[in-house]
Amino acid sequence: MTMGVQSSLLKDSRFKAWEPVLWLLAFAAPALSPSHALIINEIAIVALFAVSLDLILGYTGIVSLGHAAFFGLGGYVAALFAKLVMPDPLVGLAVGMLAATLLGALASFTVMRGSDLTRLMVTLGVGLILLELANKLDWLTGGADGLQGVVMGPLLGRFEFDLNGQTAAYYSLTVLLLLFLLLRRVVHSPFGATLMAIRDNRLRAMAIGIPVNARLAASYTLAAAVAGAAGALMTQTTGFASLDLFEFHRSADVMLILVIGGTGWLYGGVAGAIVFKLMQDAISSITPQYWTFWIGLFLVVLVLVGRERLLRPWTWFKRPSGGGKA
Amino acid sequence: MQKRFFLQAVALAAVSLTVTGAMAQDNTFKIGLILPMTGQQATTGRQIEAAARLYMAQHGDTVAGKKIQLIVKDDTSLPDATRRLAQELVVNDKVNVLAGFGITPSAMATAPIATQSKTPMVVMAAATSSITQASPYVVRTSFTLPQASVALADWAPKNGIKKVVTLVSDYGPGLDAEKYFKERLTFNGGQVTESLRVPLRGPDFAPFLQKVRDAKPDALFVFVPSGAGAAVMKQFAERGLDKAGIKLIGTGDVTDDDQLADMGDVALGVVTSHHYSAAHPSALNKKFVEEFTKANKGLRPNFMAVGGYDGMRVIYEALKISKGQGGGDALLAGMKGQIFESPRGKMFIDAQTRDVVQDIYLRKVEKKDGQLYNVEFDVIKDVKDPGKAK
Amino acid sequence: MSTTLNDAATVLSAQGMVMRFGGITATNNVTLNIKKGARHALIGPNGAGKTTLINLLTGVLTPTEGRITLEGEDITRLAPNQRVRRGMVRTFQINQLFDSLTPLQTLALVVSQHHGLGLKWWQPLGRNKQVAERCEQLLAQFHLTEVMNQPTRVLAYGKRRLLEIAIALACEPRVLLLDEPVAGVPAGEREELLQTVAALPADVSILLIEHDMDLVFSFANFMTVLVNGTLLTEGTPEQIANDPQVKAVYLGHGEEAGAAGPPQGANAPSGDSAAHEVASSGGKFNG
Amino acid sequence: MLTLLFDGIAYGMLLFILAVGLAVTMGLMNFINLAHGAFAMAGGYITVLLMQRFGVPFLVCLPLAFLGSALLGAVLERTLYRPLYHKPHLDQVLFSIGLVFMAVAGVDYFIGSTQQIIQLPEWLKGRTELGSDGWMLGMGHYRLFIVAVCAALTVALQYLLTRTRFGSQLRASVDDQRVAAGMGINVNIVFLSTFAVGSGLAGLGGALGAEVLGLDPSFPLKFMVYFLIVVAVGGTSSITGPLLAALLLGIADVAGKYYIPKLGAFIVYSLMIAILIWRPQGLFVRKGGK
Repeated sequence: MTMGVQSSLLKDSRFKAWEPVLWLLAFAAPALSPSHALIINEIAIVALFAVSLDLILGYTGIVSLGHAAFFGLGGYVAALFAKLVMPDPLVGLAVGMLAATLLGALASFTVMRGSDLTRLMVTLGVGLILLELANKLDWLTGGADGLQGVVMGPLLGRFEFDLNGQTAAYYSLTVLLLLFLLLRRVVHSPFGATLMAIRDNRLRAMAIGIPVNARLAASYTLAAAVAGAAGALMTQTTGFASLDLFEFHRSADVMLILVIGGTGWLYGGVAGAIVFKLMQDAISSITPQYWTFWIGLFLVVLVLVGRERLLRPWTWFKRPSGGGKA
Repeated sequence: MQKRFFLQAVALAAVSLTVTGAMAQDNTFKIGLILPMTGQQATTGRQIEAAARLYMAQHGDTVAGKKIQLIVKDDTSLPDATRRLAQELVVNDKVNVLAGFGITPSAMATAPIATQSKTPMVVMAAATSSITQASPYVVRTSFTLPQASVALADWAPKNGIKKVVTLVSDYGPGLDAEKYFKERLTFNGGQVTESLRVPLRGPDFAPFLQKVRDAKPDALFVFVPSGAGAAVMKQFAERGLDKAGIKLIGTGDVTDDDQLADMGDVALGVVTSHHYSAAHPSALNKKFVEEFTKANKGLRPNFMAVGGYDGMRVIYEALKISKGQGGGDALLAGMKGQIFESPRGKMFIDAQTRDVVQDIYLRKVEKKDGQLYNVEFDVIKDVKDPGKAK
Repeated sequence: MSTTLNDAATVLSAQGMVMRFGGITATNNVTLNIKKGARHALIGPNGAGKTTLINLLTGVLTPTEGRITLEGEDITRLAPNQRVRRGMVRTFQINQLFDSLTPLQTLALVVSQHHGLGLKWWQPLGRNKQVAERCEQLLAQFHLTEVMNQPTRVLAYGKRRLLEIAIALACEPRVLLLDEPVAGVPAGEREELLQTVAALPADVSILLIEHDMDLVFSFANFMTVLVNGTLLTEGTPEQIANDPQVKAVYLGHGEEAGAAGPPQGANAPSGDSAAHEVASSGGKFNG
Repeated sequence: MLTLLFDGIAYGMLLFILAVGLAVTMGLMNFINLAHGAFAMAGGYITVLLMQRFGVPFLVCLPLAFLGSALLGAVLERTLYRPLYHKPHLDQVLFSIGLVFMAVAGVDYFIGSTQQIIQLPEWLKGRTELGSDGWMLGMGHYRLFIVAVCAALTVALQYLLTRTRFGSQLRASVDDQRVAAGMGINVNIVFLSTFAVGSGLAGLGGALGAEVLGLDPSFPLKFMVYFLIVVAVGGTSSITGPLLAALLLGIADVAGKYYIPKLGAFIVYSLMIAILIWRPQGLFVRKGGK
């Protein structure tokens, strides 16, 4: 019966049948519909960003409105690296991630104390300060005009970043997949379990010997690294970096996206990114002026009706099934 | 449950992938107009789109046997969005021209696409001098801040304004304005005693204006993106800077026609330099203003609108010249060197710099039949963008 | 870290504990020594400051005055998790569980953490054989096997209570502090629960806080009586049972003992509830 | 010098009126209402429209702005907000952001995206100056007006909270809803009225602020951050907390811009972070408060 226990423990970490299907679909998409390579690229990047937020928000229970800080730093560093040092994307990616990791480690001390609101504001403040910093260092970052003259070299020395965005899409998708698998492994490991323990009940987590602050720092730093990767992908595939990488609304959007998809479930970030971006793209091409209204309406309905029931209309007029998994 | 939700999402994705597939017909000529239609720069987008549509209404939508199709996209003034949209327009919709571009970063981010795809890119708003250097395919029909500010720096000393404090928004155009105004003013024997930069999203001008008041210059030179102008002038008056004998001068953005009407008497007498005023006395402009206002429930066209209007003109004419043959380069060639009368007055596209050369007017805010207008009282002919000189 | 003057058999020793919340003194110069392998009970009327004392021992609170040593090492300023690593584990009067995890996951994570696997991120939870076996054993021991895959939040109170204890034992404590372990547990299961606890290896020292006198007397071999935050008396169950003072101040409150179980609703999933406990035990105190 | 202080206070007072509603709703209902700015915007537009389209005098508009947004708040509380009190915070955030988006686009659609400008009555336009240059105190009449109004409101609020029956009910509900309900307080009514008053104040703030802060559809998003700063630094357990926080923010902002304009927004944000790390529960919170 040990197998019983062990297998049901390992059940979660095992791959479900639909997962490979999904990824195959994702990787087929740019080829099947080349005209959407660009939006697919953007979705992949946003998804990665959202997934990184899920690690701290969904699994560790840290609310953050400043996640763009890492996104932006990773982006700027990668772009500057390409401009000033060498144009190789992968090295740039690594450097961008490294920078974000360091910042994350540093910033992790700010999220150890206080209520949700406090954390919300502190993280937000960190993001805004970096924004100001990038603005003031215009000799380096190009200030509010953005950083020009970023020319990326070919990927692996072979694939140029083409106008159709094929290379970009596959680049981003691959990085997304790799980091996703990494995080997937992390959250199903004992380490991941201790994070969830902290999320659920800090007091008890401490009472069973989990060094809470160290764990918080670890997960925050890891999330920062991944967010940095997303930022790096963004600037590398657009060949441009500007202040809005740090903007408050980036952090807000990514949180929306994550919550739409559902937190504490890495695929939530991916789902949210797909739904949100495609919806925005579709609606805003119909009504470029007022698309925000419809997005807003969607969010309101989503919450009022509840995530699950929204997808099962026949349940709308029965009793609420009590809240989304947020 | 989340699994189900997720599969739904994927399904949705698949669907919309197939739905929004763009197909290009041959005899259409597509203009991809990328503008900030939402967020803080929204007015820019509205004015330009309206003007573009007006031009098409006035001049028909068939040129050189081609049907003109306008594709408007909202970039929410996010550079990466601008770039992606441009890329999609080029790759998927096969647009012949990219146009619009509300803010400098957006234009800068998109320039490489224009170069890569050899698609002419008509900048109708963004006003930082360096944009036209970002790509050989950029053509500008708006203006550059050096143009406007230099003209003012020429006028000021002649009118007893020697000591000036500058107050600009802390971003590309602002810094341009500050730099060139200062240079020219010192060259003309004036002096800038202090240069203040206000954060783009700094809601309250009070402390800066207080600083100005304590500095007691002859005049305050202001550049802020249109919209913030009103606030500056009100607080300028409220703080009693006018009573303290300080003049308010600036580029035309401050007394933006779009809002001038609502600004009230605080705006009276403010001297600005700009390339366009809705009050420009010419038959063409009267017609333009009239029909624009009619078509947009009373909205008064501002310099953004005229930029869009002339941008369309440049595109139309270039299409005529190239007879719709030979892609982007032919079109670009057709755009270079165009000389014509715009609602703003005479203007032409410098063949070398691809930047606009135009008359810059000095205007004073006055009441004309009950409404406030920038009334032109002096003009400096054929101002090139000083930014290109160096 | 000097070893205490007390004889070596003392495992956990708290000297001159004082804890003040603003005006009120919840714990007033209490000294408590727990011998190796002791079955030590801490009793006293509601609001006597029992939970406060536990919170002091486990490091949820740091004492205003006093010194705590565990096996001779001064732990007065150590963080709770560090004390746990040194073998001192506690349970909570109000369940403190991981609501979104299943009992199995909960125990697996506790055991892994205890086996020093807490930082392992590359292999799945439960891949380690010993962990899985230990979990299975604990589940069986606490009758949680049939509900092991249900999220904790949906479990019946009795099961939640069992899990509360199971978590503590999963840490293989050398000193175990039980804060009203059977509070709210159906009468039938109480005995059994305590037997499981009592059946722990003889060298495990246990401090039990309990209202139910029958349980206490059947369980403890040494007792400390706390009243109004001060130590009233100590001794063997016999001595306590016959102590007139105790009868006077304590047995008056005896009736309410059984009803000490908190309602299920009171299960705050956040850390606040500890603060609540503290505040209440401090607050009731002068009221 | 003094002038700066004065401007800072005026600015802070304004922020306080705008944000206090948010503080109370967060403290009382534990509801993160990011749409708070939308109510402020509503007040602002009510005023602008009344003045521009119907020539209603400014002073009359202010109370109308209050009532208008209060009513709006009440309706929304009853219909949309109430069901969400027990939903997770993140859903609340999602929901209120959605409301903001709708409000922004809606205003844009019906009124347009241009900056709205208010024509103040003459007697509010002037400026009074006291003292000599070193210690000169220059007060714009309008800012003076703002300070006066806000001060009055603050006193009124304080009275409402500390002296009236409603106030005690409110405080009881903030401290512990269950107990309050047990004491026979109709928590729903308390919530409803509090929410309405909070929204109303925001609306009034929006009306007063349109002149100073500007008014366009992006208002709720632009100032959300400032509101949150006020609430986070001030704490949600009292109204004096947010008041002091707002004043601090206002003065720091103004002084910072005047003396070290180069540093821009650094001051405010760094200050906030420092404070929040030092006092995670907010600067002016009694120990053990929320």
